[in-house]
Amino acid sequence: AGKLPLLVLSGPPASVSTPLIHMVETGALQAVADKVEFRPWKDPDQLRLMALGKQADFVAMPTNVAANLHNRGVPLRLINVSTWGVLWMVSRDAGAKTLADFRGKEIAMPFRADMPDIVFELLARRQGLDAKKDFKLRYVASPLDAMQLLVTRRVDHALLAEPAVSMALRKTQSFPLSLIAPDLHRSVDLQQEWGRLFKRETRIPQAGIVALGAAAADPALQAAVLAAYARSLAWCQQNPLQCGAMVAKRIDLLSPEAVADSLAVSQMRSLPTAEARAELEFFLGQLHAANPALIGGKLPGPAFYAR
Amino acid sequence: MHHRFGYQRVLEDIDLCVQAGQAVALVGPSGCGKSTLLNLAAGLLSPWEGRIDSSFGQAAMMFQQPRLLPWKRTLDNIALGLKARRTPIAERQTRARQLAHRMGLDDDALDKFPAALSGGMQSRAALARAFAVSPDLLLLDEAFAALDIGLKSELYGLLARERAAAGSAVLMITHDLMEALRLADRILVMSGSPGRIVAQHRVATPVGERDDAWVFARTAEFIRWPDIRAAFALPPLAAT
Amino acid sequence: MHHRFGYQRVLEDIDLCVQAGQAVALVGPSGCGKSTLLNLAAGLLSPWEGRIDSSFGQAAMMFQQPRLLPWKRTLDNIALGLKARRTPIAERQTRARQLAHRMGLDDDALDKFPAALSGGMQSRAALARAFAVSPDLLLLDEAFAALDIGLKSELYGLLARERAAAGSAVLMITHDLMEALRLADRILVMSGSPGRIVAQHRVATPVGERDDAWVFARTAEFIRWPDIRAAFALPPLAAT
Amino acid sequence: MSRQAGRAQRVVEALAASGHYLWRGWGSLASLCLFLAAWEETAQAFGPLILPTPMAAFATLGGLLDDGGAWPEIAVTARRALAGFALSLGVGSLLGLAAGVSMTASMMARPIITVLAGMPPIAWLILALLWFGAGDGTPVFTVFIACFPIVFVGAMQGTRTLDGQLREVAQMFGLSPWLKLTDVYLPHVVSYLFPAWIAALGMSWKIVVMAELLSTEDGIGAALAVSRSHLDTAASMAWIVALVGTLLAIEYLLLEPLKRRVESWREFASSSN
Amino acid sequence: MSRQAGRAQRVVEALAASGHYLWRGWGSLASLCLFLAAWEETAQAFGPLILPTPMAAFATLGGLLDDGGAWPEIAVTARRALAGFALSLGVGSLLGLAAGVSMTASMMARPIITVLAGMPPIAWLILALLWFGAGDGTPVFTVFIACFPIVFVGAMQGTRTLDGQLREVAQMFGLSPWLKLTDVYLPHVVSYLFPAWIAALGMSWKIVVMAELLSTEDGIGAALAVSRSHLDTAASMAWIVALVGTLLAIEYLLLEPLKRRVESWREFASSSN
Ligand SMILES: Nc1ncnc2c1ncn2[C@@H]1O[C@H](COP(=O)(O)OP(=O)(O)OP(=O)(O)O)[C@@H](O)[C@H]1O
Ligand SMILES: Nc1ncnc2c1ncn2[C@@H]1O[C@H](COP(=O)(O)OP(=O)(O)OP(=O)(O)O)[C@@H](O)[C@H]1O
Ligand SMILES: [Mg+2]
Ligand SMILES: [Mg+2]
Repeated sequence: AGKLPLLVLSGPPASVSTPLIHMVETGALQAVADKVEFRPWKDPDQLRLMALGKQADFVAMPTNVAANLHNRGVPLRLINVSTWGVLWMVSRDAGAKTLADFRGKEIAMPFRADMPDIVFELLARRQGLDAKKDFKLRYVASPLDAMQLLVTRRVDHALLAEPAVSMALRKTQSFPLSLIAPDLHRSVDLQQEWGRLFKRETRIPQAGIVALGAAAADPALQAAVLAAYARSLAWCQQNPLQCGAMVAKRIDLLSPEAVADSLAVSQMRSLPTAEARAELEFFLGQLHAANPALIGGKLPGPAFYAR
Repeated sequence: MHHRFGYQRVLEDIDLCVQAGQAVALVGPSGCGKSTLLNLAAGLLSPWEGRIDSSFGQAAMMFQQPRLLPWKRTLDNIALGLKARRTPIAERQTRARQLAHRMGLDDDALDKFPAALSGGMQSRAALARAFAVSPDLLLLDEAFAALDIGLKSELYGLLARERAAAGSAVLMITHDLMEALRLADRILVMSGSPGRIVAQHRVATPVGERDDAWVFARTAEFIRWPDIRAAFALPPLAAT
Repeated sequence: MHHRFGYQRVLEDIDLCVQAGQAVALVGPSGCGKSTLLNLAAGLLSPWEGRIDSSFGQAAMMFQQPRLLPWKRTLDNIALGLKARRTPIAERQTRARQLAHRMGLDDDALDKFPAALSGGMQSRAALARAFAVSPDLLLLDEAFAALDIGLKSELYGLLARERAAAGSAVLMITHDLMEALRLADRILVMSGSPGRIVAQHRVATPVGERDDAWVFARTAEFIRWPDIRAAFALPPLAAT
Repeated sequence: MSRQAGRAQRVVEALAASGHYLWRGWGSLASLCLFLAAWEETAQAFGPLILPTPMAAFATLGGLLDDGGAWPEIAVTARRALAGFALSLGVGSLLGLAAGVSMTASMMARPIITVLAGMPPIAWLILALLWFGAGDGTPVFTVFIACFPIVFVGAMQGTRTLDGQLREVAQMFGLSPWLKLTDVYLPHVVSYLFPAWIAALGMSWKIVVMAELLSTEDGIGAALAVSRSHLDTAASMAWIVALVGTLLAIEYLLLEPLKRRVESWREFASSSN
Repeated sequence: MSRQAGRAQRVVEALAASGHYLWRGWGSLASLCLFLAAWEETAQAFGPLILPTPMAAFATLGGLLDDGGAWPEIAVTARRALAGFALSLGVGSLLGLAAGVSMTASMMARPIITVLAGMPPIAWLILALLWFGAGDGTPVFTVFIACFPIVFVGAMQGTRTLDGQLREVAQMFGLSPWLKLTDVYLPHVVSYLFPAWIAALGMSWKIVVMAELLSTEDGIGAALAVSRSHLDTAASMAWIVALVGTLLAIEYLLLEPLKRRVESWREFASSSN
């Protein structure tokens, strides 16, 4: 195929978008398109519009959202899974080691009935706890509100995803090593719990890149993007601070240090869908069992996975 | 012609014709339907039964309450009808001002909002508003009731002159028999519930020749007529 | 006492005393400040200079415009003053209804909203509202101007009876000299710009003895006085 | 005419008015149908991912109502919205009346009202959460803060525009402050309050959903948040239909009859005299 | 009195009114100070993480203004809010007037208005984004939809309550529809429109921020989102102060003088006659 006049990448203000921004900044896709742009999406509405309006070619999104869109008839393909571990408990209590340690405590939880909530519920159930009864879950509208509650000491524990964890820790000067006693702690790693409880690898296929519209039917383009994404991710992991600065320039919502911190702790690894498929199907299966609406009512068929 | 509000009959069997240039006075007890009749004549109400034909061009009405627009200064209120006819602003203000002066409203009053005028000034302003458009048919609802004797006699003169100049027909309601006798060519007496015309009286003497003495004498005579006394619920006179 | 609106002097050197039970009539050209004086007497305005002493208990006023509350039916409007005095509802409605009947307002009219009344009915309702509280001081601003001769004479009688029964003092404004002569113990003549009292006239004949002939005769005489003619801007009489 | 006839006339008038009302009800229905048609049109044009058809939304709502899951959410939201609305209505009307009577009070109140009216709910949210916690308090407070200025300004303007002549009548006949309020001020002010109340009622309905979206776990707003994050547009629209339906019901069952009753004198007073 | 004197009197009246206005301006300032004091108090009680003190917020705002970064954002937001406000004001006033004149039109419009008033902005957002893209269009549309019902209802009620007697005067003297509008209806209706406009202005200011938060990259709303995500409460409050300050400026420089001008006849008409 010839060179595209415009290639639009998109992603939420989260870790998964970091390499995309680096790709745009460094012109990594010069070979396939004259102009490459990055457009962030902030809420489900904008995502719906992108899915419909062919406003973007490659969009980073949580895997369950991708499955959901696929099941609603949007022609798309998941080309990789890149985010394998961004969920942490953040706590004022340094001692907690497993979810069971939060029993009876109040936990701020962003996004009711969304993926983190369901993962939490799955993990709790696996260790014989009932998420609704054994914890006092306090649902809030966004990670931001959870952070705010944490920082203002209205709650002591929260379930957060990177880079919100790093933002919160930076804000309270709890990270990486503060001279004064740290206020908040990066507590239980949900990925570890996942591995331990389900007897699998300690990672969760949480987010990836989706090819939309014409790009969904263009394996060559997908391969090019996939390769560039992997290279950019590697560079970012080696140069977290520079990468952080690049990201913060594009997404005001994030600060460079938080992005850097986040890169250091998150499990980011770009695995083509074919390699991630088994784990992904298991994960989506678990979500489906817990709440089918989360992935649009059914497990996605083979057309969902890029070859 | 008949009319009613809701299910209350207000007017019954009214047959009334005002000729061009003629002045007709309508007298009758309070609440008998005079204002309703005037509203019908003005086209503000449409009759319940019967019809109204009018060959008059412009009609103007002075309502029983002054009904000045409270947000317009008096001068602009008087000039309202002229504004509606697209008279240029300078001209309509001059005309309104002259007319108002002749009615004893000074510039100070013309510059006030209606709420700051005295009752008599308000009714003069309303009268001036009706005069200002030089109508073919002038409908007056108790136009002079709120005025003192001095002003009344002045305005009687003004009305006579305007009528003579423009040849307007006048249909006026009044409670003052003397006023009716002084100004009208024809006097209609109404009685109430439902309102109907019970008596007619033509005044043959030309307006110019009706002086005070004449008016006093005719009024005294008029008020002794049995049908008038009945219409106004006055006690019958002891037989002489 | 003086008064002004803004920088316009309206009243100057007014010195007026109304005794209990006395009826004072105020006549004068339109716009001379009569209503303003009444408002001052009622305490609705406070004088610019000077003061007002009142030893009357309850005062009631009938304004120049009817000023009925448009959202109350006529009966409730008439009973307003009684309601303010916490008269029980049944009693105040009965009293208001009786009073209204005596003024020629039937139940049908009492059940209407004021906007559906004729002009004369509105002013009767306003008058009834003032009468209803049996005031010690009754302030009437052209109370009878919108009424026909039949009703007028009836209401004159009603006023006389009420006054006799309650011993109320009355301060009334009128443009009708006959009315003033018929009803008042004292007549004050005002002239305008700024308003001042230019003449006083005591009527010695008891109210009961003033019949039509007496009133006609005195009015004709009254209107020939030079100071009255001057106050009303009537042309001076040809010297006789 | 006799007293009976007077009463008969009132009945006739009332019947005529109701007949009129019902007849015009068709007009309202017709316009709602037009609205639905426009919705259908748009939905057809954009597809179900953007906007589901009215049929789909109503069907989903029917399902939600049938399985009983929707009623408690609707009840919770309506309770909060009505509480906030009633509060703003009471406080706003009273303070507005007071401010309308005194020029100084109105000048003092105005900038505060502007600040309240223009302050985005987000600015309050954290304080509200602190003060009222996660229960009903926060949405009720948010609704109150949003509706209060509207009601207040209406009441103030209504009070200020009362005809000075009627105020004098009240003074002349020695009406007590309470009587002045109920017999003179209120009948005039309601004609200003009604548009304010209508606006505030709509406002309370939409603000309660925003507040629930942001702060709580139950109610239509929370349900809407979930269905949004699941990209379930049919359910989202179903919830919105439930919300707007409740609002329409409240308005036409509560506010409109009240309005017609209180303002009936205008109907009978409208023809010429 | 001569015409000059009349003019002199008008000048005197106007001066007196302005003097009054300025004097009462102190009342407004005083109440703003009271508000600031309450804020200070709350801030002291909760600490800067929850609510920074007014001083801190103003200092931050000063910094933002000094380095020039704030002006464009404020301008963008004000532009959008004013555009939406002006649109809703024009369309709402006109349609409201039209609906007030015809009873049928008003019955047809009412339910649609209720639906518009009660529909949460979130329901519109996706359509707005679709129709208008990510530029000014979406916030302007959102503001319009939120403010329109308020203005509409006010205009409609104002038109409906015009005294039938004055309508007859207009008919009698043959006023053209345009003259009827400008000389009879509008002067009465503005007294209903003003509270609606004030409410709508406040509304537009707060809605524009919500819309920007969700849909755009610039403007105060977007800046607020950034400072919130950095948990920078001082900056958040600084932006809110900037927002509310602009609103106050617009209201007191634009709407209030207009209102005083248009309603001046009430002042002079208030004393007894
Ligand atoms: N809008 C209305 N609705 C119902 N009835 C009305 C309306 N206007 C007038 N009426 C009734 O019609 C009758 C006649 O009223 P109208 O105003 O014509 O009397 P009028 O002869 O002018 O009396 P007045 O001399 O007192 O002004 C009255 O009984 C009045 O109550
Ligand atoms: N509220 C007011 N503001 C300014 N001027 C006023 C006000 N009320 C009355 N005036 C002026 O005061 C003067 C006297 O008015 P007032 O109403 O007392 O006259 P009046 O004697 O009752 O006249 P009429 O017989 O016409 O009712 C008039 O020139 C009038 O314009
Ligand atoms: Mg009449
Ligand atoms: Mg007077």
